[in-house]
Amino acid sequence: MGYSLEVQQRFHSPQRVGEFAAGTPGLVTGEAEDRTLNVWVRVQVQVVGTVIRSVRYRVFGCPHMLAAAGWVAEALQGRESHTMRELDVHEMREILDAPVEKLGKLLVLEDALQACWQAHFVSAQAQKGS
Amino acid sequence: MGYSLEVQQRFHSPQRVGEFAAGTPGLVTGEAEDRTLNVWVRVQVQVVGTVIRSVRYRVFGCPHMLAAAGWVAEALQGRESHTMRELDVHEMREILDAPVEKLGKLLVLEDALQACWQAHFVSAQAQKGS
Amino acid sequence: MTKRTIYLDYAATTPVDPAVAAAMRECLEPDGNFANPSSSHSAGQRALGRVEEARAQIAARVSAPADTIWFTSGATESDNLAIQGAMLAHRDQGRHLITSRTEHKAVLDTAAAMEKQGFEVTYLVCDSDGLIAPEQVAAAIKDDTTLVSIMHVNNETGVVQDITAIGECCRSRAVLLHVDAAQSIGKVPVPLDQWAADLVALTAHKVYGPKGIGALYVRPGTKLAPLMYGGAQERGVRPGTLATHQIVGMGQAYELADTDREAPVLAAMRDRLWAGLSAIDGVRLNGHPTQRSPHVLNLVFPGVDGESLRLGIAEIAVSAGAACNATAPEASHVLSALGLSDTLAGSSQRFSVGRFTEPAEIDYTIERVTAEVARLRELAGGAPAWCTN
Amino acid sequence: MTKRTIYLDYAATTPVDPAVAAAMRECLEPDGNFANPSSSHSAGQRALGRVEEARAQIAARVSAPADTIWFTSGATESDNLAIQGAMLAHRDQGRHLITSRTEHKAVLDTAAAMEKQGFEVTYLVCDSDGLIAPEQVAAAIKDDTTLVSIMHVNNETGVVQDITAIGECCRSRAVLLHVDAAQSIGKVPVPLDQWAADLVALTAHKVYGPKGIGALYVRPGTKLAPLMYGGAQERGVRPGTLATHQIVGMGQAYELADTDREAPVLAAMRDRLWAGLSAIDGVRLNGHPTQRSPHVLNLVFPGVDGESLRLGIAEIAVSAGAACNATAPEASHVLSALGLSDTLAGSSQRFSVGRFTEPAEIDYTIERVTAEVARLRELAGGAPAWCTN
Ligand SMILES: Cc1ncc(COP(=O)(O)O)c(C=O)c1O
Ligand SMILES: Cc1ncc(COP(=O)(O)O)c(C=O)c1O
Repeated sequence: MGYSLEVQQRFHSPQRVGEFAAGTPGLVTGEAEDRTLNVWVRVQVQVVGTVIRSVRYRVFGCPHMLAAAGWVAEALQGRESHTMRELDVHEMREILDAPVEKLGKLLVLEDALQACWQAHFVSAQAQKGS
Repeated sequence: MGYSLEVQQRFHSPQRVGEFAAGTPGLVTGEAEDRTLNVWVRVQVQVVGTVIRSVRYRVFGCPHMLAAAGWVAEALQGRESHTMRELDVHEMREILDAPVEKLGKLLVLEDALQACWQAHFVSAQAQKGS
Repeated sequence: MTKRTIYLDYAATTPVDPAVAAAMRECLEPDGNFANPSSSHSAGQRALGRVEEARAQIAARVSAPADTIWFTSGATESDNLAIQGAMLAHRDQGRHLITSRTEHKAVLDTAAAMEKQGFEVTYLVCDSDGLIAPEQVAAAIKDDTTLVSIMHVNNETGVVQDITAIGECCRSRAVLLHVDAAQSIGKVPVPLDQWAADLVALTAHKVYGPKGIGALYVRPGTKLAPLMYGGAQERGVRPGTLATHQIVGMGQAYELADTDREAPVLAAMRDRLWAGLSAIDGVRLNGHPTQRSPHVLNLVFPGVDGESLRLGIAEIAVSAGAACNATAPEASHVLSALGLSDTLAGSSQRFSVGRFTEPAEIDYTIERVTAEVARLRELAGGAPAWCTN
Repeated sequence: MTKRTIYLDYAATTPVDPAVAAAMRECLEPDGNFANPSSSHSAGQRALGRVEEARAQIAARVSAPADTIWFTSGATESDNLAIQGAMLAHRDQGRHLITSRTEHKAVLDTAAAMEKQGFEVTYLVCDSDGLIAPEQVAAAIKDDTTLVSIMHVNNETGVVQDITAIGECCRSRAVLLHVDAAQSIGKVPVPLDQWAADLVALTAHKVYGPKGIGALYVRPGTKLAPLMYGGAQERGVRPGTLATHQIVGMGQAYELADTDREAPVLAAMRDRLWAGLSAIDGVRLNGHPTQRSPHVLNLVFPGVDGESLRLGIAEIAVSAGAACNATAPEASHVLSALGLSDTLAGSSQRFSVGRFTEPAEIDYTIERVTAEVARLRELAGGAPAWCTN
């Protein structure tokens, strides 16, 4: 299988891997998996006000999945928080030049981000309420 | 197809080809053919007393057939006349190292010799009678 | 003249062109392109790249898209895959196959096997020049006809069928057409963009490529049942590890096979040979005098047994007809179809010229054949008329 | 360490041995042995001589008479010819086929095709070491069983089946036995004079011969229906122009493949690799620990996605399992049959060593795999338990 330079570079030199220190403010975590596709991902997003300050992740899966997680972590940084739920997996697949069979795996990443958004939304509501 | 040295030598340098001069004494001629096998042969045998003095032939056919005719012509020379009808085609096939598929063709040569014998027998009877 | 064999049997097989051998050699070296083209590692992907390059070279030579070319072990397999594959895949729609009496055994024996399996086969009969009229094809097509299989260049006589017209007959009746073009490449154009052909059998070893590799052109959408199973190679229709060196060799051979440049040279050699041999008493040409490939000259020498003539000129490699029939004693089915008697078929010789044929070889051949024909006729003096009819 | 690829995928295919390439080259030269072995002229007969010499070399390597070796385009075709050929030829006597779940796709897909044609197939299930007990074969044989098809050396795990005992079960019940021995030559002896096998599939490209050529051993008297028709080559069971250079290459490769000499060297390389990699936390061997071929080491690295590991060590050519499945996303059917979860099957790697493997390559591989496994596990820190089960 051929991998695009984008995938190779992100695979071999991943950025933003790991977790934030416990107690970091504005932190939301989303996790998703698909056992039949052998992928699992956990994403942590730090939101300050309405802006994503930084992202961390852990991932188990194929090179495209690893690269995708790194790409998303970089892409979200500095963006409005609602971009979390607006990930365009088709665009991402194009950027990574991933084969169409990989789409299912990339959707798991979308799920994790949706989970982050949900957590963020809940906590934002809670803050409003308090 | 591989040809034995015996066949190659007789094929390339045939001896005793042709006919005896008309009127040669003691001459008998036998002819045989098999159109389905693409062979024809004509043998002339000169018998003096009870001995074959010399043989001539013409032949149309495959290399084995050509070699066989030459071999027979040489083999009969100087033999008792009855050897004409005693050709052992199996022995000849072995000497020439011909494949078994060629046996049918060699039998045509036997036919021609039988015809010679018949002609010889008739003329010998006629001579006795006269 | 030198002692080495003069090779005038290019229709049986050709030597590998040095440029083809060089391309193959790269795959046969320890650090060469040896990996399995189906492997996902980079060595495998490099090998796959060479396979796809070769596929494109072959496709370009026959004016077809690259993804219509599927690799096989040769034209025999391609013919089998085309005929068995199409007949079996369409068995519920129709069970009638049309072919001709002058096809190669790879087609005829496959057709006979289909008959044994309950399919119906019509064998068209060519005229005395070896040609099938397109109208014969049209007339034979029935409602349940699935496939017509007609060869392009005949391997024994060199006669070229009018595939363009035959294709139109098939297309207008929505019948599939398979063409055995094993002899064509480099000799007669194979313009698949102009032919209404659905399946075309190709091989490498008749055009200075290696033996044991061929291809089947499959028009997109043509349904085929596979002959073999196992592995996803060639989209599952032809499994088995792809033989990179063989495929690279075929690609290179097809790239080199420039019909425009080579055909006139071959025709000149063939014509030189014919000009010389036509002086022999009674010699006749088998097959159509002009609608023919430039590389084959099939002649009958009445009154001369073919096997004896071949031994007489043993330093010149020629053949009776198809090489694969060399050990079979029967008369050529192709020459019989042209109306020759078994005797005359047995007195026929196929001379076929190629890229490495030299004028001096032709001249030597003329001299030797002329002499040997005379010698053998002399040996058979007084033979009955049937020997020459 | 150098930049060039380290090749540890000898089970997928091997480079051609220089001595094999040299033998082949002679047939690829303009004045070489290029003629059609079916031609009756002397050039053809010389080519035939080389073909027969190669047949004898191959036969000698497997302790069989030369006339039991029939050339094909590879083990895929041999498996197909054996299974389709035997089942179709005996269809009136029996319609039951026995095989196993860990066979190569060339056998499994052919078995599935036979099922579609109305034959009945029993798929034996191996134990967790990958072994089929001879008693399982005996128990599965029915009155209408025609053929048992069990492989010798498994291509993914290297596990070796007890063909001697399985053969006795078949022989005592008068059932035919086909053995896929594509991986065996040069690694594990194939003593056909001791096996009760009727059909055995062989290939050249797993043992430093060329790709695209193989053979089927056919015990005299075994009835087979051909897959293809046309021409009298290989006694009509496998038509098509014989590829002299390929056959000569296979012959030379088999001549060189001295198991007694090579197997211990391979085993030492494999053991060195296993000794180094067994230090990795949780690593496990797939397949029987001792009843195995010396050239294959199939390991599972729990918690490490196989595709990612392969990219991580991209300068080392290894494969997940069978090369022909490289583009298929499903888990290996062989590892599943051993009881591995899809996840663990996906975390498995096949390392296979060969004639040109050097200790330094093994050591580099150990270092790199160890580092990359650690890196990928770090990346997946906190992953749920199913990722490692
Ligand atoms: C017209 C024709 N078809 C098919 C074949 C078979 O080709 P191959 O030898 O590649 O199987 C040949 C030559 O052998 C041929 O001349
Ligand atoms: C066990 C086994 N059987 C069959 C085959 C198919 O062999 P070939 O590539 O020669 O068709 C292979 C390898 O590809 C194999 O490993």
